[in-house]
Amino acid sequence: MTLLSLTDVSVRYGRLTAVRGVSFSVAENEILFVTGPNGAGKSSLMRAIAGVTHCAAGKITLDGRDITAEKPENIARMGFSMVPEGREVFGSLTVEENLMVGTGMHGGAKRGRIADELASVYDTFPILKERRNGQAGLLSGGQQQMLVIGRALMTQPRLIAIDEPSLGLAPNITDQVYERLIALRAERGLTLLIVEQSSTRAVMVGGRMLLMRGGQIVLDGDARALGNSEAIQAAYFGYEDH
Amino acid sequence: MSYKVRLLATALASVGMALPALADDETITVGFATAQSGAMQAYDKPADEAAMIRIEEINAAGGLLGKQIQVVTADTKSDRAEGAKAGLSVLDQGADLVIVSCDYDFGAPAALAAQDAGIVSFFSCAESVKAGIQGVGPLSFSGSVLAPVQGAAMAEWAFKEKDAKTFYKLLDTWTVYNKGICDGFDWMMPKLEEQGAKLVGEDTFKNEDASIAAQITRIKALPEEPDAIMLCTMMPGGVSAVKQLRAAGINSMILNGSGMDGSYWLSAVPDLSNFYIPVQASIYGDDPNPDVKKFNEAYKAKTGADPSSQYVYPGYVAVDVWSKAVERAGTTEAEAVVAELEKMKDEPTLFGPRTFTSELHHQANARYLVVNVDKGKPGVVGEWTLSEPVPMEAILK
Amino acid sequence: MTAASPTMSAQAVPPSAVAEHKPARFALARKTIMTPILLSLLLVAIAVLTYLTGSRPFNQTVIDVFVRVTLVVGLYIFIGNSGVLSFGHIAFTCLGGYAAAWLTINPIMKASALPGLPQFILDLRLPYWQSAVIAAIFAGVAALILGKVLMRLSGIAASIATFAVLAMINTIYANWDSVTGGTSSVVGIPIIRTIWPYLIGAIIAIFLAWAHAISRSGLALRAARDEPTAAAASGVDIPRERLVAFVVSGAVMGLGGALTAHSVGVVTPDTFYLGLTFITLSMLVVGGMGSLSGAVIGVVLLSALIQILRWMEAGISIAETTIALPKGVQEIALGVIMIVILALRPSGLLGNREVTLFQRKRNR
Amino acid sequence: MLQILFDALSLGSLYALGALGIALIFGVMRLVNFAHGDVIAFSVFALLWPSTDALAIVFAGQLPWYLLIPFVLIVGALLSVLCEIVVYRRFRHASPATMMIASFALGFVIRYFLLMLFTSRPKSISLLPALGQPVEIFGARLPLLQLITIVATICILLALTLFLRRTRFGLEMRAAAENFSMARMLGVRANNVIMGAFAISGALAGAIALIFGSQTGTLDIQMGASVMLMAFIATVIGGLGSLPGAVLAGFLLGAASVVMQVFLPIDARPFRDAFVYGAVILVLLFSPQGLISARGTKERV
Repeated sequence: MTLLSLTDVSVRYGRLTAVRGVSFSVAENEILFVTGPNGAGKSSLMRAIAGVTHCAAGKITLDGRDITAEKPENIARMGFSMVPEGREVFGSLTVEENLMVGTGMHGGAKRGRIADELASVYDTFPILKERRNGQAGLLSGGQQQMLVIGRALMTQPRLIAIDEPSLGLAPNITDQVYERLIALRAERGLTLLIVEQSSTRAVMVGGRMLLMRGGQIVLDGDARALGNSEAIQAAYFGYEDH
Repeated sequence: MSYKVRLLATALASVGMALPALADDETITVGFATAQSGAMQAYDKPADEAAMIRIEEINAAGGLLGKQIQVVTADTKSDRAEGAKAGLSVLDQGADLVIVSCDYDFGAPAALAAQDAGIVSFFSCAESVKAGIQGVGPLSFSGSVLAPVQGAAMAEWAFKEKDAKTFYKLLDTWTVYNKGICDGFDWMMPKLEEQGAKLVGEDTFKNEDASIAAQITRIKALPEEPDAIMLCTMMPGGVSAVKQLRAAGINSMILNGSGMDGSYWLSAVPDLSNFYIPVQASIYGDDPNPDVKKFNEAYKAKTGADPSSQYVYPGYVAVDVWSKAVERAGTTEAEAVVAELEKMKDEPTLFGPRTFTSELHHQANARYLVVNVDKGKPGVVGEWTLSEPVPMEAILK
Repeated sequence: MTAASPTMSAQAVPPSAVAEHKPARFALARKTIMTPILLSLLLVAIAVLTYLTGSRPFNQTVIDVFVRVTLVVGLYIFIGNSGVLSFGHIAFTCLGGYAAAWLTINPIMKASALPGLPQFILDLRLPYWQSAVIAAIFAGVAALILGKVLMRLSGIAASIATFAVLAMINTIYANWDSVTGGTSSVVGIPIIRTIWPYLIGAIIAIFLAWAHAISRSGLALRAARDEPTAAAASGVDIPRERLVAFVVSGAVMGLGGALTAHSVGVVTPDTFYLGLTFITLSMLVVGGMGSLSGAVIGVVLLSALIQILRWMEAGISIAETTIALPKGVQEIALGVIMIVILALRPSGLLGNREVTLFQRKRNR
Repeated sequence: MLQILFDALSLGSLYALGALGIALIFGVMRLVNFAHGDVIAFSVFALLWPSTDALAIVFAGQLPWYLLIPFVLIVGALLSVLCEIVVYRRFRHASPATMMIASFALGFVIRYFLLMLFTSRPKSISLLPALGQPVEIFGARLPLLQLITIVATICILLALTLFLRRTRFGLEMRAAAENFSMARMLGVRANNVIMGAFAISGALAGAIALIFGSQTGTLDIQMGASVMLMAFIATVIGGLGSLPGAVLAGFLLGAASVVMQVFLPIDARPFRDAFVYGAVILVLLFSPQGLISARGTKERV
């Protein structure tokens, strides 16, 4: 069943077009990697889905509902949790406060579940538990990355979109993050939308993969099948003409 | 083409004219270039109303030089640039006398426009010497009394009548009016010190200061409370200062300029006592002159409210002395009218005598009634005229 | 919110153009000269129309408009080109206004009213146009000295620092009685009631703004406003270019101050304080902060609006009945209309565009 | 000496409360709210019945204090929220300069509205007259009001701190103040947070109005302006968007003002504000980000 679907989405900044006419859809419980070189428009695309960047054209639906012009908070409340690039932690808040910001949307009723979720995030990232009362702004880059991912998980999303999860993380931590995400996918039917610059991780984890270049999707297929094929090399570095 | 443009332009401009009245020979025109809106409106309007009362009286008595007085107005919007426009506007409508804003700063642009055009102007109640020859020019007058007279009169009265020996000076640097009161006090003080009085301290504050706690602390640091505090200030900061002085437990007598007259603010300082204000006439119904009471009634009949402060009266005086001068000169020509005005010496008016000279178009001395506020109730307690007029040096300081 | 959008201005030039040599700039001058010419023609047309009406109050109103044009163009030179909002420019207007007063008041009056002035100024009595030039230079020099210190700051810190300068100068001028007459009005300044000097002043301001905008410094400053990183990388010394704009605009504000003084005949410190600051800033922002045309048209339109509202307040006679707005509605209506304009056009009426004769094709 | 300390604290309290009101709104929407001063004036003018007479006609001002105080606070909060709904909501994506001018225009509208209803003549009112009595404390005779001002400010600051630290709404507000779009991506409702900020800011304006009104006994249409200016400066030198910074800077400005009044020679005292503003410039030159810079607050002016 289709959870997220984009039709001819374009994003512009002034006269600069970052995303031009992108269409794809994500099925429930799918893992979808969006890869591509710097400036391919991946982050703009993510921000457009999250509702923080305005779509110049096209239509986005989530769970069958049109969210093209929806407010970011409402999109989040529909179960779409976004981890933007650049580790946007709330620097003056403590680590635990950061984790709690997004739990408001569930109301006060599920206090127990929030505690469980917190425990499970601390389980995945013990360092966060250690520094739970420290200022988030004082964490190292890698720790902040853990924090933003943990924070997104705290909202108990149906679809989590992560912009470059491996950026700044040590390889073994990256592995842990992915393990946890995959486990959640199995446990709760979480859908994963992951942006990575290189296709390595996609090939390792498996799932579907899109490749963007110049604001457009140039390849769409099974990550492992595309693998290290010539096609991906060509697409990545733009040898072919289009 | 030029005809059409001219037509259009004239049409455009004439929209602005309320009544394109040209000075004809059948009427005499008085122009009011005062604030009908904005910050000064509350001060200009009462004086305007009083002036109107005098004009109506004159018209009822057959007019001036046998002609009826017609009134034209223009709003200065309490803005100086607009003031100049308002002045020009009433001049264009043929004003023979321009009444300008109560405050020197706001009235000067319109008065300057009148001066330029060779027309006499009266400030309805400005109390700065510049509202006259020394500022605007030789065709400009004021209906009120100079601020230094107020400060000097209060100091002398307190010393002579109330036996005050130690004085403290608290100056609000906001306006020239405030500084003027203290200038008069400064001129009087050495004379009183020769007779045994003493200035025990002085300080300044700003009208907009949220708190004058620091200034109060300085007064409280004195070995003993001064007999009298000369408070050179005005609304709205003045009320705040008085309230804070009393709240801090300072009970000295407080001497003020006329700017603090009026009972409308007394609710801010419940049970205020020992608080003295010089006024040209009393709005409290206890003026020794019964004609003042009649005027107050006429004012109430016209506006629906009692006069709010003594600043109503100078507007009446302005029209009064001007019309007398016109009557004597037999013309509204500025030169002749000014010459007649300058001959006035202790010319009686409803609100005290007036003197104008070729040096000063303002009052360097005046008969003041002293109002005391006792337990929140204001009332006249005395009358004072300075032993000698405030000299030019002190006025021009 | 969004990334700095590329300017739409006819004068907008990519940072790379900064390094280009002279001939290119002559070409630029040729291409953009229509803007100041058209704006000046607009003002000339207004002046001629006013002259033909022969109404003195209306004449004074238009004089006021031209003074405001001078001031707002002065603001534009710094704010529009640097993108830094300044709350302090009216300080230079104050300096200019008082300088004009010092230089033109009758020496006899000066000696009694402002005895603290140096002797050579006390003895001096210049014609108004000379005093206006000196006032502008005086304000420019003051801007140079203050700018040296302040231009290191940017963003809102700079805005507040400029405001602090305004407040300081206001406090000093309001209390230095022997030199400025304190809070009292300084009178005796010759009043110029013909419209032409003000027209010339405004046109000078417009051409100065244009010349600065196409100068190397102006181009560099605008490049830095739009692409700070790129401009810094290509060697633009931002504080220096800002300082240049600050001085030029300070001088124009000084000129505006002198014109203000001669238009009303009095100066007081509180004329040159928050009220004037906000009304001029509003006119600039409503017109379009990044555009010279916006500065001029913003003033003309808002002034026209104010005038119309005032006429309505005074009462308009239509077929026997006089319709008048209650007093005070004018200001409220003005505020509401400004909010509506800004809500509909957040970057002002003209945004970054300039008025030109032809819609020129963009170079690719 | 003790007296000077109290003087400084009570003046600083006013500035601190003002700065807090401005910093809160700046934090959530990068708006320098120039209408704040007019909200201050409005909330206390609401105690009077509109009239152009010189004598104030007291309307709600006769309420007992336990009703009067909430009344003023609520009027402030309501007006502030109304401003946000009617005006500021349309400026969410506008540049700070545009918002600033819009807020100025709005303040202009409020001010002239009051002027039309009440005229420019200051209105006098005996607000909480019991506070006008002097009290003896540590050998110094202080106006009770001064003491109450300080205590009330401390209470407000504590309550606000608790609110921001201990409640969900406070958490969301702090998060939103720091990174508005990220907070929205976590489901924080933008309109609620912004309206909350406006409500608190408006209530703070009401508190200032009450203190100011009972201190001066006069209600003036311009009364908010000078506090607002100082508060605005305090917000900037405190570090824009930093609430503790705003409070600290507010107290510092109050202290600087009082100390200069005390120690400057009489001839220099009228120039007091010039020295204060000079000090502001120095602070900005040495630390352009303010005394306590809020991490992650990106400047957009």
